[in-house]
Amino acid sequence: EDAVNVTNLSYRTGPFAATGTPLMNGQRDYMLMLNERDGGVNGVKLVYDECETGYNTEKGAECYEKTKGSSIVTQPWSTGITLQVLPKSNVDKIPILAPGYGFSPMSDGKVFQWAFNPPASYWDGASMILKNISEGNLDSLKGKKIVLLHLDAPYGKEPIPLLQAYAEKYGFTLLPIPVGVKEMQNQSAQWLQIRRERPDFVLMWGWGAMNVGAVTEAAKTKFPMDKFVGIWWSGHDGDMKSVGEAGKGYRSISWSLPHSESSVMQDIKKYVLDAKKAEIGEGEFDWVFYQRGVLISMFTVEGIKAAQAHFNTKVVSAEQLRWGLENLKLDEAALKAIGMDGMIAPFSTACNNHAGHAGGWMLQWDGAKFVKVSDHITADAEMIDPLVQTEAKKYAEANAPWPINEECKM
Amino acid sequence: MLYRTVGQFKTSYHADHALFPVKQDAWLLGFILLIAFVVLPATANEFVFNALLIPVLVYALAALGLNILTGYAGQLSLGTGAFMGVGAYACYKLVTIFPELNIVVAIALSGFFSAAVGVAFGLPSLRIKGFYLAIATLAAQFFLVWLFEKWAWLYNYNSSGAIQVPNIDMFGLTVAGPNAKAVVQYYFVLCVVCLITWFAINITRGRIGRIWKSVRDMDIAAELVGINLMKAKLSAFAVSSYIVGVAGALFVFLWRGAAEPVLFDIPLSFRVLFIVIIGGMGSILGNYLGAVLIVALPVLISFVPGALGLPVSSAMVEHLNTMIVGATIIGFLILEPHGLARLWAIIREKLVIWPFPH
Amino acid sequence: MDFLNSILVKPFADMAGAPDFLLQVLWEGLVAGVLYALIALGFVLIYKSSRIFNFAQGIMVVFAALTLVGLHEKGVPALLAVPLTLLVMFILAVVIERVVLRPLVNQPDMILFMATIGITLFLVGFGEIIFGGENKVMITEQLYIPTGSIEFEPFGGFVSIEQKDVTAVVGAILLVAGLILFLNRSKMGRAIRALGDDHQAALSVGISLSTIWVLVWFIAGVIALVTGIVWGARAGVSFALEVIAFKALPVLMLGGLESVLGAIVGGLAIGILEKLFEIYWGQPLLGGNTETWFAFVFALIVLLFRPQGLFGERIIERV
Amino acid sequence: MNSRAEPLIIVAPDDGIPAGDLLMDVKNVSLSFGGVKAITDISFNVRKGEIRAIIGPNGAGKTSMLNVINGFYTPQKGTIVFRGEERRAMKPHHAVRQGIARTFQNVALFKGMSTLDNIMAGRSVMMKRNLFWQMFWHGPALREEIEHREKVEEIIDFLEIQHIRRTPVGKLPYGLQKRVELGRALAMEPSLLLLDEPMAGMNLEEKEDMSRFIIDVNRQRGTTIALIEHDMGVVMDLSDRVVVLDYGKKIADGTPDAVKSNQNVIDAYLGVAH
Amino acid sequence: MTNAAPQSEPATPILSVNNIEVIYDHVILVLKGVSLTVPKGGITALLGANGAGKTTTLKAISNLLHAERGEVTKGTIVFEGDEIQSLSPNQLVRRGCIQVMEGRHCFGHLSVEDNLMTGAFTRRDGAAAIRADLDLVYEYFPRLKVRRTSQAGYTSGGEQQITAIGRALMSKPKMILLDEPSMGLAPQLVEEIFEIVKKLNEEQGVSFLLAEQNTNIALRYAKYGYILESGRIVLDGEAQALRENEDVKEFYLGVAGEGRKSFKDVKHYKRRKRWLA
Ligand SMILES: Nc1ncnc2c1ncn2[C@@H]1O[C@H](COP(=O)(O)OP(=O)(O)OP(=O)(O)O)[C@@H](O)[C@H]1O
Ligand SMILES: Nc1ncnc2c1ncn2[C@@H]1O[C@H](COP(=O)(O)OP(=O)(O)OP(=O)(O)O)[C@@H](O)[C@H]1O
Ligand SMILES: [Mg+2]
Ligand SMILES: [Mg+2]
Repeated sequence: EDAVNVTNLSYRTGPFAATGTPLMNGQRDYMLMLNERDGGVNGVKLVYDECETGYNTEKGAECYEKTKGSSIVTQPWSTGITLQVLPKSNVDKIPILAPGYGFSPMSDGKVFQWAFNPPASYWDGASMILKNISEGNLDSLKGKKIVLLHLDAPYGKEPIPLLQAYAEKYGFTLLPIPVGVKEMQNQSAQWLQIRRERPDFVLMWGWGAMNVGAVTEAAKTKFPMDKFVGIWWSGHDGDMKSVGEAGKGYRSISWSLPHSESSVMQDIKKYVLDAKKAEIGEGEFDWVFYQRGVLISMFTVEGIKAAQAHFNTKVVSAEQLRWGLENLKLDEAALKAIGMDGMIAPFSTACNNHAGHAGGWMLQWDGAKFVKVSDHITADAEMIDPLVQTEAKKYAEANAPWPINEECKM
Repeated sequence: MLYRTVGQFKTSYHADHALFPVKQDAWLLGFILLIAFVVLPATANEFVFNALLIPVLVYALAALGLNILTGYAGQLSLGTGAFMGVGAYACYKLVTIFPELNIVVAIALSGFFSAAVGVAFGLPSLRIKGFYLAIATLAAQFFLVWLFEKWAWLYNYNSSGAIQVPNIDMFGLTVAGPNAKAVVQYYFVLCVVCLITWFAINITRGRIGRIWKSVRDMDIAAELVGINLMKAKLSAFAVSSYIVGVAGALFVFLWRGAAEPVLFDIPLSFRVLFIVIIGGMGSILGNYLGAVLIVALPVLISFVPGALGLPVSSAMVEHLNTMIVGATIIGFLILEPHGLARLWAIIREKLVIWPFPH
Repeated sequence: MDFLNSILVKPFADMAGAPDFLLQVLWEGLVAGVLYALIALGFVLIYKSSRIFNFAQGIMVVFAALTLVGLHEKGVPALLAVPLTLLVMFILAVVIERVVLRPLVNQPDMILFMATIGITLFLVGFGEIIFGGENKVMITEQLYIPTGSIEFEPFGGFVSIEQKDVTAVVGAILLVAGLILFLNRSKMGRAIRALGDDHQAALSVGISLSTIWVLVWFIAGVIALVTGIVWGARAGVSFALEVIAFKALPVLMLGGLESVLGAIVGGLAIGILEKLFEIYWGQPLLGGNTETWFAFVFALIVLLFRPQGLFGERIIERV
Repeated sequence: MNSRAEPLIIVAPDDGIPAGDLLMDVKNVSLSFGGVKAITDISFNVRKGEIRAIIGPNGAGKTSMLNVINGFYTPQKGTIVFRGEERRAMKPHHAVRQGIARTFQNVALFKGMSTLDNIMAGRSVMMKRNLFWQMFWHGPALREEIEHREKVEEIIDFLEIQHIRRTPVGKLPYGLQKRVELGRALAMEPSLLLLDEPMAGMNLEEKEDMSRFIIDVNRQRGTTIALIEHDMGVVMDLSDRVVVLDYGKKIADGTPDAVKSNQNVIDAYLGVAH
Repeated sequence: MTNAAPQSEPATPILSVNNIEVIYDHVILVLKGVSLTVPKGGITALLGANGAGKTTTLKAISNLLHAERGEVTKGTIVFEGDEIQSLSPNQLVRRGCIQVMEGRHCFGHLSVEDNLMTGAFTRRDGAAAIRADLDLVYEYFPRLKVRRTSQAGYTSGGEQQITAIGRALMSKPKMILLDEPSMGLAPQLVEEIFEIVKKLNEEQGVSFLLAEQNTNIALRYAKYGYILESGRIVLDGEAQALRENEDVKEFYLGVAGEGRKSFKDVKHYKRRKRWLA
């Protein structure tokens, strides 16, 4: 029987397990559902596997070594692991799929031929948030003060260059406030600073326990919740549940929308959960992160489908999948066909565009769940693109000789 | 009697000061080197190199460094990870500032940076002892990692905040960077590790080693037999941090290929400490045995369920693995608190008198 | 001069400029300090009775808190869950004594320290299997811990004090007072202190190591539960809580490894100073997040003058 | 080098011996710890080549006196003149360089090291090769090592501890540990050797051996010895002069016979006349 | 300390050690079949050179070997009719058998008085009785009363030694295993301690097994003696008989034919004990 192997460098253990688990469940269950419902993708079974990293870079690198021979894609799942495997992917010829995370300049597909961060990069996220809080009028930010509360790690520092560019252009003050990994649960110093600085907005690049800590402290210091916005990894139902009512009004940008009634979710319910093929926590099915996990697996599957069609084969190789991921065409119709309309904005990728820049929506915590509170927002290409290009170039130069996709003429 | 020492007489102090006064030990070492230099490279695949062999060597080297400080000189350090970081960042800066510099030279030089930092944080050891001294090294640990994060010059202001190893050639072979072959890196690391181990053996059995051990066993008495405690302790910090720094440079340049600051955080320090204690404090051999146990065992364990065809999820494997490692540490400590090296010594002693029980 | 000004003058001007804010900073520091002290207490007790530097205290906090919440999730009423959790902590103490401590009696400090790291790893794996990795909510209300906040408006500004923080402070003070009495006044207390000096001699006079160790680890478990409840009430309960163990280390060193009083004084000193430093020096001048190392560096400086910490036992050096 | 040509029978402590013959002069030393007065205004001297005993009840301050002499404690008052140099405070490792070595009441050996290493450690001060040479071992470092090893082997032969050369000293019985400690002190080639209860916890046979070693060190090497001991037989037989302390004060000083019959000494220390 | 009736028949053993073998670290065989008995109300001396295994024997009895990675691999130890190898030291102290360890072993950070009080850990007979015994110990050792508030770690060697002995007395034992009580003590104090031993023995019927290097005094106070060499009992007998044995005289008492010889005249020659021949 034909099969392709898709291994996920998961983290269901360690300090970030709470956020990792629903994401991993979603990914697994989508693949299981396809296997159950359709017998895989065009007759090829999807062998979904996990290699546990515990969000630890060293374990991640080990998992990469272990799986690179068999898996047709690497999903590193942490910025640290992504940076680690990024240079190796050129040599090993395995695509890296890092949806909505990793290194923002990766969206430059010419330089990062093997890395993909659809449907949006962190810089997209930052741009979308700014657009939303300024209600579409970035000039209105002039003279304002914006705090970036971030994890003191490469992930948290990702949006800084772009936000700085914005600050210069639109005349607002950007104040990054770092939170150490060991201080995640104890952010009173950071929130005292926020109280002192009286910013107009607080943006958050937080992860795991940091999100809970931040929202709790915000409530404590009476920071207006509607001025507090997180990136998509800071909008986790599980986190917010432990804050409950106090977090009411907190918003998070998201490139995905939970839509439990969509046909794909209903199929998962029918073929996987009801059939007891897998277990998930109570209420988890409706969570943003679980359904985001489903979407992430969809990227891989659609990549496989594209590659199957293009190369006219059934069992695609890692190199063929790379082509597939570079040629995703997820328009309205395609999304509808796979039963995911309304869960993600349509987008497509190209050889120079590995992110797709799909845009997203603002979600707001209403005390019990996240609800959509904005129209579709897209990122500012003219702010982001130049930065992507310079940073990508810098990376390539620092790591010379670095292969560039010269064939890509776009 | 496999291990017959009877009949091996020494007729000069020269002979008594040879590396291996007992013949069997020399043969055993020869055998191990043969395996390390010939058999393993011929049989290993890339995964084995990258997940087992190279890490075992690098960790053993770091443990050797820590062992000099903790096992020989008796100064507890919980900051090994940060000192490895100093070595790694120093090497990165050297390589990017002087691209023409030979990588061997760069690695050798980077050790001096961590030695200097080590001495600076070792100064409090003149007044502070035991677990209290751990605070000095923890201060180093947390301060340095914070610095790696904050001081953008260290990572050349790149937007990822991490250091990335470029491709580096030596004698026409790529030894570091994404294009390097695992087997080349393995040989490189193996040679460095062997050389430093030989140095370490020499230092620890001579005058300086004796001074360190005296300070460890009883520092008051050491002072009263005329040993200058300051020199003794600081030299231990210097030599130890040098080796740890070199290990850090190898860690990033010859193995990982990239590093973000959290990599050098306290879990790394603890890992190296595990190796030292499980392997045996005050033993050179112990570092290798410990590294095999702490680094390689978990990797191997994670294959067990798959090999047996057990339907265990990878998360469960990881949980079990953590438990097993914890239990193994406790188990070995109970079995032989002085570490695997002592266990080996006892086995050897038993072999000497074998087949008699006592 | 600008530089000196920003170090020596401006911070103090800022403090004087917004006294209500300063008060808030001090209160936050105090609360953090009490929380650090709570973890440190568990360490101190065990160190005192066995010279074991118990690294597992952090995971014991997590374990206790998760057990409590987990039991409650299973439908056990909160007030019954507390004694049940204590029972679990007692069993844990017995098991640790049996399996780990007893065979390692009289071994060097380092070995025992290592063994507690072994315990930590084991409990992490074991705990994750049992409780899973997700974030849980502390059952604050069910335990009748008051929530909500009290607000003052001194100096025309405002200071807000969380009621559960007040509870934590009061609880910690009671705990410390109780422990000090226990250690200095009771026969067990004396035996505990004796044990710390010389295991063998203690054995030889008939002090029962097993009993004392079980007792001490159990008390450490009780402290862990209290710590888990107050920390959990602030930040939720998950394995990420384990890292707070590190915050206790400088507190311990500063206060003295075997001093209960030292733990609380050290905790308060570090809690307050690190907050002041971060707010008035760290954030404006050093890019922030200095709390990761300030406590360690501060403790180190103090140790240079008092190598046994503020209240630690003098290190006996005699020949 | 036998400086004991003429018999020394001096009862009075200060009897105008020419300064040249004095190795050490302790002048009016006082030492206290908090409230505890360990030593109160004590003076005595040690001549070149003699065996000087210090005795007194438990807690009299004998060990503290040795600690003052080799710089481990700094007295609050008084000075010590050693080989013509006057001083109060010093670092212990300087005392070694000046030629003072000692053994300890509670054996202070390096427990994890072998006998050989312990004694070699006594020679660390005299060894010079730096880290660089040590790293390579062969060449100068090895030559130096062997040169000192020969000296150490002489001491090992002298003390008859060849059979335990490689044993970690922590595992040795107490008596042998004491012997190794003596070896370590001898390795420092001191001109003044301080022995703190060298025979405590030994049986007769071992005491006899130890006595012989002490006498031989004194006679053959000409080493001056100051010794604390509670076995009166040993003290009376070995020493040339005895100083008696009682709760920090000096109560007698003189030849063994004189001291033995001193009523103060009998009351404070001996109990019954020996 | 109230059971004042002295035992009249010394023949019933309070302690008997039967043919025990002890191994350290799984490889080092130290005791090679040691047997001895201590009669109820007796004082028995265990003599022997350094490293003969005296301490090991005592530790084997009081079950402290475990903490040093040693174990009794053969033989039995019977205390008051029960085998005690499997009892913990704590249970043993409760039964009335306590050891005074060689080399002081005081609790350095505790005050002298607290040190003494730890000895009463196993007692259940109330604070008043303990207090009375504390006063008794102070009466035996007035020096301790003077130093009662000092940290034991800072007291002199001799002071520590008497603290350790006093601490054992505080447990009100039936049997004391005394390991080198005279080590490092001033002659006067040595006499005093042995007088105390005698007094306890006669007045309260406490039995003693004492390991001593100071053969002279040990044989003066003991009723029976064993001589241990390299892990074997080589000679035993009534104290009187031992004192008259030629070898004991020469090797342990230091009196050869013509009386005590001077330490100064020790010759360098290899002597040979007859029982080793
Ligand atoms: N570092 C110290 N701190 C406090 N007190 C001390 C210190 N060193 C010694 N002492 C006290 O000083 C007194 C003299 O002690 P020292 O050790 O000199 O006695 P000693 O004559 O050697 O007695 P022993 O024969 O018992 O060894 C003792 O009472 C002791 O408690
Ligand atoms: N923990 C140990 N590990 C290994 N060997 C030991 C240990 N303790 C003692 N020994 C060995 O056991 C033998 C007997 O020692 P023991 O202490 O019983 O002698 P002893 O008769 O009490 O001597 P001393 O008079 O010196 O106190 C010695 O050879 C010693 O080296
Ligand atoms: Mg003394
Ligand atoms: Mg003994």
